[in-house]
Amino acid sequence: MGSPDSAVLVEMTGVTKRYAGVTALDRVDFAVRPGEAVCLAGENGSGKSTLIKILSGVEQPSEGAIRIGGEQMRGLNPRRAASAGVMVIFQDFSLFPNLSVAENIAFASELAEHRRFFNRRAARETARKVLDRIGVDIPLDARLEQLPVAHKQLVAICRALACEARLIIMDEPTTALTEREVRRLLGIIRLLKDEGVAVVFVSHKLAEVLEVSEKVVVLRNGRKVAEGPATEFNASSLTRHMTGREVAEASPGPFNGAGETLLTVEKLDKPGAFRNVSFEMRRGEVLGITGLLGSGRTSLAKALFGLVAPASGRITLDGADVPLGDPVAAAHARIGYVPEDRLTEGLFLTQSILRNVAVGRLDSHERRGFLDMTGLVGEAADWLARLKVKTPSIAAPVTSLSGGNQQRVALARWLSRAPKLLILNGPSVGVDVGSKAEIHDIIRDLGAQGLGVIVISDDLPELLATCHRILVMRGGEMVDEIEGGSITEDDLSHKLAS
Amino acid sequence: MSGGPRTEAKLTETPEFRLAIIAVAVFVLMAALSPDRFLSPQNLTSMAFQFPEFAILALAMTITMMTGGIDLSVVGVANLSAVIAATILTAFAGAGMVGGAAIMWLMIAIVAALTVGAVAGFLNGILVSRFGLPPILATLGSGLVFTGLAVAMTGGSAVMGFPAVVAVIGNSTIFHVPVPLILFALLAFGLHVLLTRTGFGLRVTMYGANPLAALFAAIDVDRILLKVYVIAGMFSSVAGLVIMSRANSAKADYGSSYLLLAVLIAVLGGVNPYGGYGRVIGVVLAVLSMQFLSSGLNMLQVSNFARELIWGGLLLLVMVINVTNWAGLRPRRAPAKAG
Amino acid sequence: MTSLLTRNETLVAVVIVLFCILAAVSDPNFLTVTTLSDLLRASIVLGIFAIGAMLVLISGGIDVSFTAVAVSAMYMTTKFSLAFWPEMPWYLIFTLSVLLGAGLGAINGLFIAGFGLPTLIVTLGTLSVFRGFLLTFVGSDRISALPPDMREFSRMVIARGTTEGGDFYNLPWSLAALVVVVGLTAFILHKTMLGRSIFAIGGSVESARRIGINVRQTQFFVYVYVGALAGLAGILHGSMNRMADPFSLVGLELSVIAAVVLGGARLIGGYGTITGTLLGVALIVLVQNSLIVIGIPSTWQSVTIGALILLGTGLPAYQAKRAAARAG
Amino acid sequence: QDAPTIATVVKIAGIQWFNRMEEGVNQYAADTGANAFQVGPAQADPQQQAALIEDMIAQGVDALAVVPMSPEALEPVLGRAMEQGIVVITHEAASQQNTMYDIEAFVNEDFGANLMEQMAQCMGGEGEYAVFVGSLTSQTHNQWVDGAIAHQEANYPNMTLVGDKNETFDDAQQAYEAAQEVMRAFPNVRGMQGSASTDVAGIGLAVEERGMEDATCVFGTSLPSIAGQYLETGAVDGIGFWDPSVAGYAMNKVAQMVMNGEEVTDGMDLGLEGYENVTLDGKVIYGQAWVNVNADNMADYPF
Ligand SMILES: Nc1ncnc2c1ncn2[C@@H]1O[C@H](COP(=O)(O)OP(=O)(O)OP(=O)(O)O)[C@@H](O)[C@H]1O
Ligand SMILES: Nc1ncnc2c1ncn2[C@@H]1O[C@H](COP(=O)(O)OP(=O)(O)OP(=O)(O)O)[C@@H](O)[C@H]1O
Ligand SMILES: [Mg+2]
Ligand SMILES: [Mg+2]
Repeated sequence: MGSPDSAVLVEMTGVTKRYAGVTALDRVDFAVRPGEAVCLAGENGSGKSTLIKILSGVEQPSEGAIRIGGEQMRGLNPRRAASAGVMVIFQDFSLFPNLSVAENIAFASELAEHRRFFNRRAARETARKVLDRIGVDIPLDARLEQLPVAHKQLVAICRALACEARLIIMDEPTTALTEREVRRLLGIIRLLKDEGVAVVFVSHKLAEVLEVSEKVVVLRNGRKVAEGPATEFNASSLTRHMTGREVAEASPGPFNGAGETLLTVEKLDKPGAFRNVSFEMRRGEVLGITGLLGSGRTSLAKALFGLVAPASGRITLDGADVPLGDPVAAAHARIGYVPEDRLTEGLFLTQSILRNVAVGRLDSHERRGFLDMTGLVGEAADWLARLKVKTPSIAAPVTSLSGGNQQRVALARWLSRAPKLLILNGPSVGVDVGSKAEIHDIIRDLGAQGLGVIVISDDLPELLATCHRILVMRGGEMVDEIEGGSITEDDLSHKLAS
Repeated sequence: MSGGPRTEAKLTETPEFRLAIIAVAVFVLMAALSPDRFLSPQNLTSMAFQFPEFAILALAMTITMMTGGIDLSVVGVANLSAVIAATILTAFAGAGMVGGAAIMWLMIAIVAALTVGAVAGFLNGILVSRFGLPPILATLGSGLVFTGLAVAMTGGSAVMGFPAVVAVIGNSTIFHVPVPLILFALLAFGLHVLLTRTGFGLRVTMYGANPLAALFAAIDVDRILLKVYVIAGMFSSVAGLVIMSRANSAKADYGSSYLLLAVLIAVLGGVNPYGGYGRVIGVVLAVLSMQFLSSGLNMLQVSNFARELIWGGLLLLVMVINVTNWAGLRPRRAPAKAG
Repeated sequence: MTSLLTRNETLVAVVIVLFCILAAVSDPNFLTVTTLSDLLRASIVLGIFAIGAMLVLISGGIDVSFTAVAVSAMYMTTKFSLAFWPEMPWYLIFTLSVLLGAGLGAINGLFIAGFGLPTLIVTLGTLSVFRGFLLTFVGSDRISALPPDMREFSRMVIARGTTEGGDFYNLPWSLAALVVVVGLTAFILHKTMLGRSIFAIGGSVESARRIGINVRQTQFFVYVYVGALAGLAGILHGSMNRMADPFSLVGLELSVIAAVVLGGARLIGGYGTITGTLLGVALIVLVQNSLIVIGIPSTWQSVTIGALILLGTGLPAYQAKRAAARAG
Repeated sequence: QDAPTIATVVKIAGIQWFNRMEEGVNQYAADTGANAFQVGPAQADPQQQAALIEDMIAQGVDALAVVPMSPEALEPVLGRAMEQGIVVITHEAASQQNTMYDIEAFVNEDFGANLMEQMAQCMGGEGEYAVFVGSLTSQTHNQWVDGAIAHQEANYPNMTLVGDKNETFDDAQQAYEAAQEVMRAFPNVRGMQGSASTDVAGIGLAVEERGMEDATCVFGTSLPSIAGQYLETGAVDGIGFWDPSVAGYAMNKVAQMVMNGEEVTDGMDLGLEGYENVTLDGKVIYGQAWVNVNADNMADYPF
């Protein structure tokens, strides 16, 4: 560790990546030292994931050079990157649902050792060791698909550690986690830093970014626009660098509490998921529902939209009963649901943006089965414009959009149906600060227009910025009810964890 | 076609365009190899009589593939419908009957066949949507059941002795256009309109593209699937009626080679077997290419086994050409989610 | 999902037992070594096919061309031997057929791993191509004058005789082939990184690629291996029937896949066990060879088999669906 | 005048049986200078055969000699052929309406009875027997078997048929498995009669494996090239067939006669072995062209 150069673990110089028509990265320099935590920040589509893919050998740069441990890497591929100590935890974790926990953890390291034969006992041993190292306990023989998300993430981290990673890169590691698990993750990151492992991570949650990282690198449109020690940034300066403008987060206007009752939920019960849930909400109210992972929020939301059939209970909307367990009937009663997982549940990725919106409005543009195309296209285009979806063509597949814009497309589908009640599950998951603020604007606006909006989220600032009232779930039960204006973020997080 | 929500690129880059080139190329090649025989009106009419029966089965296959499914029972349904129609015709009408009564019984038989097709399709739909069977197994099993029922009803022999009017469906022409061709054209056009112009068609496409998202979009997934298989069943029974008329009889094993052919044609026609993409025009072009090839090769007295070889080769060739442009063709799997 | 998988296998086992009870009730002669040895023999070729089909399903693909591979390898080998070396020893004949099968499998592998084409379409195409090529250029005669050593092999038995009760039994050596294939495949799947990689790419191709599994190489191996198995099954079929029939085998592919799925493998990839697969084969073979015993008229046999496939796959599928609905 | 074009369309291309028929067709072409050739579909599917005939009509052949896969299915297309003045001759299709002459090597029921007679002799006129057909949908197979059963019922009261008609799908493996199952279900079965050419091969294998060559009597339609090895060991006791090359020759010859305006009459000699004294029944020409082959005379029939 004599010269400053050799202290650099990984270094990228002048890296450019071009996809057909898009320059995803434009002459970016980037370096990481051992034991350092670097945060990559930037709006959706600014090139963060691309940078990570290049570092880990998944993609080849169009121009530029990469050095790992001082050695120039040409034609880097995932296997070589791994043996050089660079491991990635992708946004989707890239684990194997059909394999056991032990195998998921040990697979990559055994591969890196060029093993030919597989030894179950050795794999368990490896897995046991790393799990112990970060002090967690997950059944080694469980099939991965049976684990909750937070455990999957831990498995992904363990896999990286098993490979004796010197640099662990995490792409949006906290999006699927609740507050408490984020805490634990950050704790683990500190632990790793102490052991000399470097960490690069991408996150849209600015507070946590600043909390653990030493260095922040901000990308915008594929260019590096800022770089410096974390202490030199605060949330608003970071936001300014990312978006190139000021983003002010408003708060929900006061809710006068008047208005007629829109929704009543009575004694809704689903063994194993939620128990005896009752609440009411009024027109124009934005209601937050929060809770830890597995607290039953998602099941409850799905039950409201008929995707989960409760064992007993009653849902009334505007005085009329909503049939339980029937999404078509729920949609007919004008309930809308924007799911938390855009890519698999929310959108038809290979289909056009237009179709993704239009599919919500087919019934009203159907005359004896035939579609009134002009009407349909006109209306969808109108909604896309109202939600400011940025796209060169609404005939382009929805995959061509950035995360924030994809979320708007999902929103547009349900808004075009003029719902009475809109349930948004994680409305800003994986959405950058700029877009997030705009989506929050939209939510507040919807409330003001007299819709009932339920926001399910564990992003506390988000709840505070949008909700008039927040319900807290724990272990499947409603345990608390908080008036939006009456609480600070710290208090809320205490209530959650208690 | 314009105005519809289209996601495809320029016309010249579509798989259908390449297929059109292939169809034309095959036609020109065959015409060049034996101009007087291949281009004779005789031969052209003959070809037009030949392909509709399996082309209709390919249409049935197409709509199920649009949902990411498959219907391996099409031939079974066709034969069962035909056997039931034929039983009605022989039992109540008989070979000698003419005039209005014969036409009436033909109508009754047609309705019965279509009903059989609808019921069989409904059964497939229930198995796939309610019971969650993989379509490939559901329809493989039900196909055996349908064929088996036809065997059991007839003891395996042919049912024959129809009124002469039955021949109209498969063997006659209207203004020199073969009736089976007209039937096929109507069904193809109908399916095209259904898929591109109706809410149902769009829902089918969307379901095929992402079944889970369809559920979350409050599409009545079970109903859609049910309808798709019912349509496939009814198309199959139309094919069964055409076969019955052309064979002047019905039997449990007619057209047994059409099953793989129908799959082959649909796939060659650019239908994504994992769902979400498929256009009737592509299927029509695939059918034409197949028929030109097949009749042309018969003309040249090329072994019929070679025809199989060439069909398979053509499929592979088209796929290799398409592969660079056909990114959407991936197994239906959540985009690498850990769960 | 472990519990569900075991349930799938147990379910098949239960159906098998029920069916046996039914058969034993309608014919007391059913429960004899004769039945057992006949059924074992009928499971050899189907079993080898099924193991191959299972491997492909685990890797996330589907192969419908293996019957054409089998029949081509078998027929070409026979023709070759008759033309150039009629005295060719049986083990060389078998080796040649396995190699030919592997070669044809490599063609599948080339299109699938090389060009990245969807497996169903490729194998549908090669099914026609292989069979068309065989019948056009190699020959279409049924050959019953096999090379003497092939006939000799079919006469080689592990055990053969009559029990004291007068029940005949016959265990041919070809059964050993199935045992070897099962052992080898189990070893590859569970004890080698290659085998685990097959499971991994079936679970998620993208993830596999990202941790540095050579997906193409793994896929290529799968199709070559399956081709080799098909070549083996084909030559066994030919030798056991003492006839090289170029029209046989093709048409079995979907039933084989049905048997594998019956045994718990999933069409989406990543799941499948050898035990389950063998149970699935056992059920299909049992049903196909016992309908006369049970007294089902031959006109109703196809209905019965179809209904059994629906039942056998329907029950677990329905259970899985219900379980998923319960979990929300 | 040009040489006439005569297309012989068979059930399926490539198998020995029709290869042998093609020899007859080619012989006819060589003998007369006619443009006679043979084609057949790649798969045993009546619809494919119909399509093939359509193509032949479109090509403008002068005569069609057809061995229908399924006679009923070909009525319309053969009708169209005749409307266009094409001469149509069929074989193995006594029920065919749209044909000018149908040539039968023999009366099917008689042929079946002939096989049964040999089997009954072999069994000493008593015991259980089973019958096999290629498919339940095959008319000729069913006629043979029905003729055999009728003959047994009339003449051998001590013999009993066990089980249904067993279906073998023209596949030796399936015939083998069916035979095994029959022997398990009916341990006392002594006679087995096959119909498809692969049937006796499968049955013979099952018999040989169980070492029951001498205890059983196996007869059926087949060719020496397929059943030969079992005839040698005695697992199969005898086979019957007719020579397809002669049938192919005869079809072409009769087609030419029709084109020449000649008539076929009862008792006529077609100048071909087995067809020296044909019976004319309506449009059906019956020969006496069956051949019974056993281990002793199989060398005379090298196909
Ligand atoms: N395979 C590809 N082909 C074409 N363009 C691509 C491809 N991958 C990424 N891009 C484009 O490159 C740009 C950068 O994408 P990248 O995924 O790196 O963004 P990101 O910063 O990770 O965004 P997010 O926060 O939404 O994850 C985007 O414009 C994207 O559309
Ligand atoms: N039918 C059931 N039987 C047993 N457990 C169930 C059942 N349905 C749900 N659960 C469990 O109940 C808990 C609540 O599930 P749910 O998905 O609603 O949690 P959540 O808090 O909404 O999750 P997220 O953080 O993803 O929003 C989870 O642990 C889930 O696994
Ligand atoms: Mg990203
Ligand atoms: Mg004998």
